[in-house]
Amino acid sequence: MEWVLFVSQLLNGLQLGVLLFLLAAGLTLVFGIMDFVNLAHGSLYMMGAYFCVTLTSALGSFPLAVLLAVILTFILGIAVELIVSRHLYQRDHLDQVLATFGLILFFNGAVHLIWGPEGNPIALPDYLNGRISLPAGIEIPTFRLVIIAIGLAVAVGLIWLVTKTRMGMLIRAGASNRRMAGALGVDIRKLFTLVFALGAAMAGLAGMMIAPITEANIGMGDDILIVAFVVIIIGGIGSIRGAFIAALLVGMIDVMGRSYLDDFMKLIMDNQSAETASPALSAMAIYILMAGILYFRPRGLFPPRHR
Amino acid sequence: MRIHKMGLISVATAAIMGAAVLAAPALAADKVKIGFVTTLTTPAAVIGNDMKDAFDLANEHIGGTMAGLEIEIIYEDDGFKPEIGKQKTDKLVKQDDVDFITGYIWSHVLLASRKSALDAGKFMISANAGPSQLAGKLCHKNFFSTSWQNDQTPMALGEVLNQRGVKSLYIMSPNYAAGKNMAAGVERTFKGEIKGKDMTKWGKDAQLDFSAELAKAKASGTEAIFVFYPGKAGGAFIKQYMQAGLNESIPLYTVYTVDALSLPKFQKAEMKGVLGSLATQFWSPDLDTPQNEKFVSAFLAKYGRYPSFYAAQSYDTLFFIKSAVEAVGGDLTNMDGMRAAMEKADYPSVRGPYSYGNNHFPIQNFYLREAATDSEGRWTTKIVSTVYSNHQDVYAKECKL
Amino acid sequence: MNAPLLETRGLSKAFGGITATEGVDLDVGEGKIHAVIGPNGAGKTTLIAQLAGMLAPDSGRIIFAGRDITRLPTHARARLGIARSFQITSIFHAMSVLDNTLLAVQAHDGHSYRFWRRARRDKRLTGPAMAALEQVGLGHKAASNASGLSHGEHRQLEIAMALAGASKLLLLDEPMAGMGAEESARMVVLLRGLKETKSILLIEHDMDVVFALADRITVMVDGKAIASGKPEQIRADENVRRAYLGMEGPGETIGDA
Amino acid sequence: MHPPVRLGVRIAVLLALAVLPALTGALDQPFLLDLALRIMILATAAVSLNLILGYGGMISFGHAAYIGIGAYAVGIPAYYGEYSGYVQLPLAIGAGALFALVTGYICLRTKGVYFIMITLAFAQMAYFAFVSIEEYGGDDGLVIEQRSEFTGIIDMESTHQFYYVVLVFLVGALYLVSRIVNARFGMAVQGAKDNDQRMQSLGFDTFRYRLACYVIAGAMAAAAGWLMGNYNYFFSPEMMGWTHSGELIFMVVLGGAGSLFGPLYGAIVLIILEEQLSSATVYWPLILGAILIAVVLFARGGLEGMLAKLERRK
Repeated sequence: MEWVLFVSQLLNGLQLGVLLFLLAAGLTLVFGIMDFVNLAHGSLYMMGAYFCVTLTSALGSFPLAVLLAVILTFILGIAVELIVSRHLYQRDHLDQVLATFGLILFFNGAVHLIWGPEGNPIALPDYLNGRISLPAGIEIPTFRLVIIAIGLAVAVGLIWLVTKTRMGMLIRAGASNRRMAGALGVDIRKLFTLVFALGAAMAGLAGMMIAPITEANIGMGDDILIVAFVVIIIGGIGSIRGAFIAALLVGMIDVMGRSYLDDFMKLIMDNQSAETASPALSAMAIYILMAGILYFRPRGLFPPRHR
Repeated sequence: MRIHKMGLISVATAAIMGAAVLAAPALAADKVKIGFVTTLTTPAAVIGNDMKDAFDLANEHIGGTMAGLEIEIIYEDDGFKPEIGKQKTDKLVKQDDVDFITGYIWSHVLLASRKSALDAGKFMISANAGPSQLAGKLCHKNFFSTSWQNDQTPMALGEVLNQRGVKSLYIMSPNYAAGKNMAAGVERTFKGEIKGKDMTKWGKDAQLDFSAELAKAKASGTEAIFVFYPGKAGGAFIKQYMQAGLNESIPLYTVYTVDALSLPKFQKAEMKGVLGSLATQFWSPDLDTPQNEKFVSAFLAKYGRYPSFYAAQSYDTLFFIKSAVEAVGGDLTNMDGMRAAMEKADYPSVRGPYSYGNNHFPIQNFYLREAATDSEGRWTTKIVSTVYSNHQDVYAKECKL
Repeated sequence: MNAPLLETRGLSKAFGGITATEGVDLDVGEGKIHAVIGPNGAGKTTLIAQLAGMLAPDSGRIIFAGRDITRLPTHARARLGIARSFQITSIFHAMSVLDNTLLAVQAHDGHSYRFWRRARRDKRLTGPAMAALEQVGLGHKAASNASGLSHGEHRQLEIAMALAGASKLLLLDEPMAGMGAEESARMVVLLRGLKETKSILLIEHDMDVVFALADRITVMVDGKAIASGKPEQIRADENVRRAYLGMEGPGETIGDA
Repeated sequence: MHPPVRLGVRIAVLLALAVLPALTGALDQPFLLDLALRIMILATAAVSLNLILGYGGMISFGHAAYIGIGAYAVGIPAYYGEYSGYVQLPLAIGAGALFALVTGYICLRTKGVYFIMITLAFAQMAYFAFVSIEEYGGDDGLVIEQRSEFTGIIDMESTHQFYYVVLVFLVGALYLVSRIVNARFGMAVQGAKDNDQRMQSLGFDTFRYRLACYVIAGAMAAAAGWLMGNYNYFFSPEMMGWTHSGELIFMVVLGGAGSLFGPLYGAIVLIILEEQLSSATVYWPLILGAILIAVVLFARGGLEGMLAKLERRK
């Protein structure tokens, strides 16, 4: 029974991890290539979820809605890049932080205006709403398995794109040396727009994956954005591989902390203090992890070779 | 470029001028001014809007006057932040010079705002938040609650569990003061075994994915699950509880989680498993009092949805204020007279008659209610039984009033 | 002959599998100008970086004024009297020209935990700072913003900063890079004038400059010092001619390893 | 000759703040005083952030932690019945400095965005630590019944006296920063912002100067937190949240990072805008967001930068 729980928790950690990866991948690319701190990345995650809400109820089909919503978020990403982000690449990080915080406020206000303040649920079709029995009595909700599958598929696709294709070569070149990518004769502005929109679409997809579990909410992106930043910092800015490993690491630590920390703490202190200390400690866990990693590796686990 | 800059300068200047101009002096007292601080932005605005709608409805039912005085209501948004709540309270009591200040969903906003309102000599009436401090040591002659003290509802639920012969329980609650109060409340009265307890992250980046906790609860072999997840976390929790299939094996007991705000969403998402789940509350839309019938039917007619308990408390609050103002014939300077009237709770409350304890928190009934379908197929809650009659909170004895 | 001011013994540094410097022995005498030449990628800049303390050598020792400084951090070496100029101009762009040299003076005038007196009104700082600027011919630009200077003036400012620091050894990485002939000539005069008070380790591609200034020359190829000696010895050295001088004219570079 | 626009505005703003209590008394506008108090306290914290951010190039995304620490230094002694300002104020400053020393020692090993994130991490840790301490109210926080006592000297309960205490702290912070940045220490810190490698090769142990600067800013911000705790009669972990750290950064950048009075202007404009907009419409984030974006895109150098341009144009 104990290890059944453990395997369930591993799967839960994996699911959280791939979700974080979807969000962090775009963030780390935009950051690594354009040197652009995009606080509004979480807003794109939120917008993806809201697009999906509206489309699901309009079309009556969740998969179709996801497909269209991903495209819509991609287009929104292009728009944001052209109207705001593009003008900020040459600015220092402070200006970027300020402007993209403005974007967060703007999107939160816009969603409040359009969809109202209440959370919006997404109804899943029956075939996604059930559970799947794995061997040895492990049961997991179907939709969580779907998230894991989609997340891993996107991860594999992205790593293929970055390591095996010409576009990927340009992206990597851009991440390690911006001037060089320009020298390779690419239209760097188009590449930037494309990467930004790709990141937006992945963030939007992550929002669509979580909304059927938690509802689409105003500010849902702000909450998770900080965690996504933790992921890319741990992984090393600009590194897809780093983002993937760090996302799984953070997902696992978060889930395992919530599952086992209180039992562990009870071994070393009395029950009462353990009950108070462990929630705080598990909330702090990822920050402690990040501070610890940065202490020993000030540029994360997998920093790109040259900047 | 130049135009933009000039535009910015004028915006900034206008803002500064605006601060001075909008701060128009208060007029003489031919009005009753009521300040209402609640959350109108962020997802919690769902609660704030429900309260505001109910308060407006009450004003409509009263006819916009009390004791011949016109009612002026000023709503302010606390943005879910204690600091902003305090600032808005300062504005209401100092700039708008309101006579009563009410609203307050959140304990920390209420605690932060309390001194500003009370030091200015205003009546402060909480229409929701009921932190233990204000019921105990920090009780004040000019502070009243029209809701409840945090611990009462979960204590009633613990009692229900005992009555139903539940032997073991798994507790989940957010890791903040009210969440801890709720968990402590149910533990205080529940006599069986606590199989496990998870306090989950709350606040700005609250935890909304409960997969790990649900897996633990399932593995613990508990007979029942108790949760307190107000607002957006409630919907998320119930969904995952269903998706994990636990509704087929482990019954769910809740406080402040399955309510008029979340049920329509469950219905929209066709989560039938939530029907039949049990919760305790001081009030329910089907409670049989004349005032409640009038309130619920009018609310349904006007807004097309059932009112939540937040709405019920807010609706009550205006009638409560009216009883005080009429008792002194509209003489708003007669604080002592108004206070004496309020202490009697002599007004038609939607929950039926109740009384006030020394700490100005209600002594009232608590009911067990069940999520069910009404005659028109809408999901709502129905009363099953009375758990506590005239129950007083445990902190009243710490109050020196 | 006295013990040299700076000695290195067996200085080696590799990046991954690529050797940057390998077993370099170097002696810079007091009051001398010692030039290091070699093709691009020979490891000259890596050598300077190790001497200045920005890179830690994998093996070998660095001795300065009789003291082993191999493990000392950059700032500590600077305080002992090693000043460095950079191949790519490295100044404080957001500050005035005077502030740039003022910082160089401040670095050697005790600690900087002084929170109250205005540094720009402190004669102990402004005096030497102005003097250094006058010496390189930038006195009239003292109040200008450093980012507004011309390229040649930037190089002059670098030298002024090295001078202001009252250091014993200047590590100059291509001080003439990108300069016009006239500016170069002025710089040669300037550097020669410094010999009385400072020792200089000079990296330079312009062979005319090197042979005009240097007391000793070390030739580096592929991370190794293949020859070391007086200018006329180097000019006559067969190895050097084959590896470097003979193949292309002075001032040209070979390969890009 | 350029007209001294910036100097004029500085004097005007300080004068306005100095006479405000009399003005609000005459106009019967006591709420303006509350608004001004909040602005001045947050401006004091923003001025301290500007010292490390604007002058030192250290973008701290965890500065609100110090405000929280300062506020708890009022609240925790008060909880045990110790109301003396002679205990609380030094405790706030000391605790702020100590937290800055310990975290700064680790944070300053990193650079750029890594620094931003690690400062955030420590602030988050402080936040969750205080959430978990039930004794001091946990997430709900605690209220205090009276402000710090300076018996016989100042009556902090008097709004006017408290107002001038806050004003003195604000002006003191501005003066302190103006001295520090122009002294040798400030030169060293600004040099390290401009070109760290060059500073080291000149002989500066830049890590230590940065750390010292970080500690000074932490202590100043904790003093502002001490004021905030007194002003609110309330303290809670929420004061340490990252959105508040973000707000402080916006004040600095909006006003003009690295300019002495920028943080004050930023605080004035941001808080008044927020206050007015949020009373006017619940959709205020939409408008404020658009304004922030416009400021960054079209008004480089913040408000001080705009004033400087005005000065040159005339």
